[in-house]
Amino acid sequence: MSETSVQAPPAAGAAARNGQPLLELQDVHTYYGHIHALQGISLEVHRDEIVTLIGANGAGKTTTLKAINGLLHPRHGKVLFDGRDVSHVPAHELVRAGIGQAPEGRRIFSRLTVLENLQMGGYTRSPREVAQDVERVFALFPRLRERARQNGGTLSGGEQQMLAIGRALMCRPQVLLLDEPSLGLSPILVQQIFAIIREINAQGTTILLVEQNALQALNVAHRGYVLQTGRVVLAGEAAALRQDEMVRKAYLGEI
Amino acid sequence: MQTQRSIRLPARLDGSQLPFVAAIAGSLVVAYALVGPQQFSNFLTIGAVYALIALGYTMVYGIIELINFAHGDVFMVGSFVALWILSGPLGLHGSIDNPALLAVVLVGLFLVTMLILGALGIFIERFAYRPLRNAPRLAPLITAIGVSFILQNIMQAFFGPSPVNSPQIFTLNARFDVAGASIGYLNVFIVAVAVALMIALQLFVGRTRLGRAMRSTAQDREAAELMGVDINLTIAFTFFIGSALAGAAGIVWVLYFGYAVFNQGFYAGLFAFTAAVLGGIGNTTGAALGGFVIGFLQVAAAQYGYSRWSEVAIFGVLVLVLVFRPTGLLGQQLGERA
Amino acid sequence: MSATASRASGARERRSNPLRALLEAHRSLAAILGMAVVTAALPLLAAMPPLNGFNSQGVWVDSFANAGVFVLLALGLNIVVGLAGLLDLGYAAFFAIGAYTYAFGASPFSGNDFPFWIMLLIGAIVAATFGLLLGAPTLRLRGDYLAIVTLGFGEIVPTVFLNADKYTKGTNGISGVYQPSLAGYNFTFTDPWPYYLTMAVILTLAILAIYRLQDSRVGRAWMAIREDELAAASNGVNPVSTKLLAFALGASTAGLAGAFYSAKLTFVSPDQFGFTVSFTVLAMVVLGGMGNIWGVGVGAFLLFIIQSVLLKQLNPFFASFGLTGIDFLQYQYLLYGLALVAMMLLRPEGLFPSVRRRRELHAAEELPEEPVAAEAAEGSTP
Amino acid sequence: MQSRRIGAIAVAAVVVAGACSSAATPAPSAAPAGSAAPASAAPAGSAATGSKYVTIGVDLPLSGGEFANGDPTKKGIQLAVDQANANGGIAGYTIKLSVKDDAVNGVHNPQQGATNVQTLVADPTVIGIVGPFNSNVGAAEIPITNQAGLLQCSPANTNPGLTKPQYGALDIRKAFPNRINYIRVATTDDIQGLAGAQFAYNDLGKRRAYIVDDTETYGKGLADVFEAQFKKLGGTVVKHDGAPSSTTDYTPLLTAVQSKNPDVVYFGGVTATGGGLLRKQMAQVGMGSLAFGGGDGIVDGPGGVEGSFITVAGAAAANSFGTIAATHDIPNAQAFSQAYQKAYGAAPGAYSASAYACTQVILQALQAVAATATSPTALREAVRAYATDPTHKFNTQLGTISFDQNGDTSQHIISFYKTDMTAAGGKGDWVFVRQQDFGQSSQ
Repeated sequence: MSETSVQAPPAAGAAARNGQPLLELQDVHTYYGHIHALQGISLEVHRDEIVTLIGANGAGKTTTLKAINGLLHPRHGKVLFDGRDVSHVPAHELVRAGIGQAPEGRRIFSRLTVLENLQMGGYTRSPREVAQDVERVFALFPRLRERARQNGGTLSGGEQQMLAIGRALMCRPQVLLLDEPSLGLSPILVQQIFAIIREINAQGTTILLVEQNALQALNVAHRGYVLQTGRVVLAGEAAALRQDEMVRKAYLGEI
Repeated sequence: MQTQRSIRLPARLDGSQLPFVAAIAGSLVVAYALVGPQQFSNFLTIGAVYALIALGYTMVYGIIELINFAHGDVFMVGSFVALWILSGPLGLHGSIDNPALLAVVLVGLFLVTMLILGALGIFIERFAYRPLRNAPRLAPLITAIGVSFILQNIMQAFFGPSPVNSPQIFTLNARFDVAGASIGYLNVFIVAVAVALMIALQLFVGRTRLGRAMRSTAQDREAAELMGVDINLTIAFTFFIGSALAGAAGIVWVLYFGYAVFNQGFYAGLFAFTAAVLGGIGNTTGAALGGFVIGFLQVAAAQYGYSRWSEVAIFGVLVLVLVFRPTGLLGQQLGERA
Repeated sequence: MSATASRASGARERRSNPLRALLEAHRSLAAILGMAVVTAALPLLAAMPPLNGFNSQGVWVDSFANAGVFVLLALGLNIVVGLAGLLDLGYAAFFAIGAYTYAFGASPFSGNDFPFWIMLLIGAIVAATFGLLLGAPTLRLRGDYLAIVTLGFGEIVPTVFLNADKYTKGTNGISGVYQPSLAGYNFTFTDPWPYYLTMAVILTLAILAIYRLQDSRVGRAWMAIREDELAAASNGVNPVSTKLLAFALGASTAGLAGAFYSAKLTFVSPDQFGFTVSFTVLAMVVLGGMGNIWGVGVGAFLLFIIQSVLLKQLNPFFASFGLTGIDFLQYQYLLYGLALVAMMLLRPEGLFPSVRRRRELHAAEELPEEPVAAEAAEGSTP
Repeated sequence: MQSRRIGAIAVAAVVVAGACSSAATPAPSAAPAGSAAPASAAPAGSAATGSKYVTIGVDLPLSGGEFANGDPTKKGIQLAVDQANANGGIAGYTIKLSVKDDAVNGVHNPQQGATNVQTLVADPTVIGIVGPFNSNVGAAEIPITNQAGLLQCSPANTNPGLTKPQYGALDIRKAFPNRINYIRVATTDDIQGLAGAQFAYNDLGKRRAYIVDDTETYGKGLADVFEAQFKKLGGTVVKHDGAPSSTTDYTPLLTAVQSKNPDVVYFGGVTATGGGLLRKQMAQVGMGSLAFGGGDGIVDGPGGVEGSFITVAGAAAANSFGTIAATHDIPNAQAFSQAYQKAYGAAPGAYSASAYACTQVILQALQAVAATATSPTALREAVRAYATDPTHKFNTQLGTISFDQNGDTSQHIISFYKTDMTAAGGKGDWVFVRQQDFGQSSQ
């Protein structure tokens, strides 16, 4: 694959999306010890978009999310959220600011009940709002209502993923970071999860989706970025990316 | 991420806990039969002290996996603070016979002492442990030993190396007879306070927002952070509660034994730590249970003329329990996390 | 991280520094030379200012020999804690067992008079046996549960020596333990040099042995277990026997130290082997730099000298500044505690961390599970 | 702490005298504080320049919890030396002190003690050592000082094993079994245990004893002798428990023994290892009216003195008895106490007087031999030889004493005391009952 195949720069599609991006990364570099993990990532997510990051193992997708959610602070470059530089804001404050995340591997609190997991998701909000939002999540995932009193660890993989997404929604995020929501799920469940992602977006939540299942991701997303060894090698409208030859070869399994 | 740890407790009593409750009740009956009513009261009293200290050990361990060896000394400071309040500002010398006044003094004593001790816990965490949170595991263990030395030496400088008597505000001969035993109201009070504090802790950890935050942080610190939990604050708060409970144990100690000495925290802390491990470290119910088990072993050793061997009995039981139940009496089983 | 990976990086390090490469290639030679230099240098230093201001050379040499006991203890505990990653809080128990073994083997109380040199070995073997007895049922316990079991053992052993007074003279202790002799020369209190030199030889041999072990298959197995027991087990390392070996070797080192200790002091009593000894040795290992043989040795030496020589000089020290009103001795543990906290805060990995371990640490700080675990899993899912 | 406390005598005697509650108290001499025994022994006119000096070594636990024992003991030595220097020194020598702490991590440590005496042995100006405090430290030190021929006087050790051949002392002074270098001013535990048993059985008429010891050298030794002697007299020992000093809760022990109806409780140990707490908790479980006894480990001053038995036990200290291995009618008791009070602003500790006496012995030996010795080595040996010669008598704070062929004090008088909670202005104190010479039974 070659970098010459870069098509439309990210700004190209921005005409349709007025004004300032909700979330923006400007030339972000991060390190793990001496390992230069992100080598200058720039991307932007506009309000009401679904944006996806795709790429191979170790391309830096999850690391990019960590740079956004505050678990990892960039050594160079900036993360802007709603126009404000949040590069060095600790993770727990970013939740309050409106960045919610369903982390990779779900990270359900296995010895808290489903309800308690959801309550943890709404940790930054008032009890009354939490009670309302629990209902909202239950409406979205009826399965969770049935299992409300069960420990998180007893749920099946799909249920845990629902719980992880529901939990992330509890903080009423302006932008929802989803890390590999389809990982390890059966094809039917994968379909369900992506349907729900669409629905959440339709209800007005901006989504940044990290997926290894590139086809599904590009199907739901408006735009996408292709990451490779810590760099953005390709960016554009999802539809365009789906048609891109390199993407098709490398990520969609077509020859 | 770290291996799974948690502060666990039964959220509410349901059918699954019946065997547990039955086992506890059965053990109490056996204990009663073995040592008789008078010793039964003795063991519940000393067990309550160990249990209160053990709770702090187990909570701190649950959340940051630190064996906080200074915790026994925090308890010791609690005794001195209580002693000082009683004999200093309050200027008391003997017992308080007016029950209403006694109640007021006790409530005030517990509130003030526990607050001061909680603050001490936060202070210690902030300066001795937090800077080492990402350091090798044993580094904070060594600072804990250092803190232990510091606390002991400071108290020794203030109060001297000998036991200092405190006013015993309970009339010692206020007792009642039951089942052929003479039980002090003080004993009842101590067990009641300890049980009340333990229930309050269970409710707090089990039912409140902050309690959930503590449990989440114990299970998965990073995920909790992504929920908006301020980890530093939560850990500091855990130290606050653990130290406040140690403070309560310190108060109970001076009320019951009527003295404090700068090195009392060493063995009390050692036994309480053993209690926490016996119960399953990280598990608050287990810690309380362990405290009573150790109290019982001490009393039984005394009853049967083996007081010289009581330490051997305690640690022997500990080794046996761990050989057969490697995570303690109520510890979570390994491999629970997928 | 697998053992092979960190070995590979160690090899890279070696190439980058020729002197280090030479020394590491001939590590045994380096250890012998190093110990010889240290053994010669310490008494010389003791005869010069400022050390000769505190004590005479002979007393310093005597203190060095005593310090050697703790260096040996620290080296042994380092096998358990630093190399195999098992937290042992009752290490003094094995020290006690070694000391009592020698007292049984060579004292008027028992009526036996076996040669010191044989008893050294027997002390080590007996302690190792107890290490195995304790370890066999308990080593499958997870980290800190093991710690508390060892702590319990550390309390039980002196209590047994205390209460089994028919066999141990109980609280009075066994006195008049025989001093060593070599080729007709009897060791005495008035001449610390034979003890000092003996200790130097023992330490040199111990260091050689531990280096050999560390670089052997066993050493790699220890490291593998320390890093990830499950992975090690799936790679064919038997965790129980590997841990047992570390435990037994650590115990035998303590037993050796105990035999030397009682032969030099000529007296053993139960209260010399309490909790504080275990903790002191652990602090020595951590302060020196866990896993690093030389670091641990230096850490133990420094801490011992601080505790038993320097802290005891506080009053004369401050008096030389005209401060005589305060009894600083009384506050030595406050200072000691502050020093422990400060040293850990400044150098959490110890004074001389092993290169290998330092790398692990700093990587672990920031390294997330992501590239290692998560995205690896990513690839394996369809 | 396996030792005993002697010198409460000073404190006790003073208060007794002051309270006039005992007819047996001799009138204290009116000698001024500064001229207590040792100083007056220094001949006038020997005013020396400060250039010539000898050193007295001190080895005591001086940090951690044991500071409470070591510090007042050290001050007793300091007082004797300061008085001697103020009077122009001894035979032309100014006296210096070299103070060593044998506690490590707050607990007395035999190895540290051994290191300390090695240091003192290596210093040629040291003519004698006062110390140690703890018997097991002594067991590690005596072999060294014995080989070096350096005089050592313990103010507190009472374990017979340190001196008496039948208890294994020859193993400790192996290098020169017949060259005594270790002496002590306190009578051994075997005599005191015997005296305690006789007092409980004969004087108090008790028949059923419950014994608790602190599992340490002094306490267990004392309790074992008490048990044997009490049985020999015809008494019954209902139970003998060991409660290590880590014990804080004695109520289970007491509850367990209540049904066995003891009429006296005997404690082997010192206040710091549980004596006061045990007595206090007896009251708590309703056994407060029982007689309570112990050795000099609990006869450690009146109420109000920090850490004393009566202070710790409080009102529960009533009806207790104790023994002290020394004569009650000490000369100049009050003078010593006042001098100590003046110098340090506190009452003397339990061992201050015996430490003072040890220092007096060394100084008087120096006085006697200073003229004959030509070198530091010779002086050290001369002091040792003089002090350990059974024919020499020393005029000390504890009375006139000499040392037998094993280095034990010739004085085998045991004084008996009981608590009187009305004494010492209502704070409570030990009052003298009688004294008895156990000289015959000492061997």
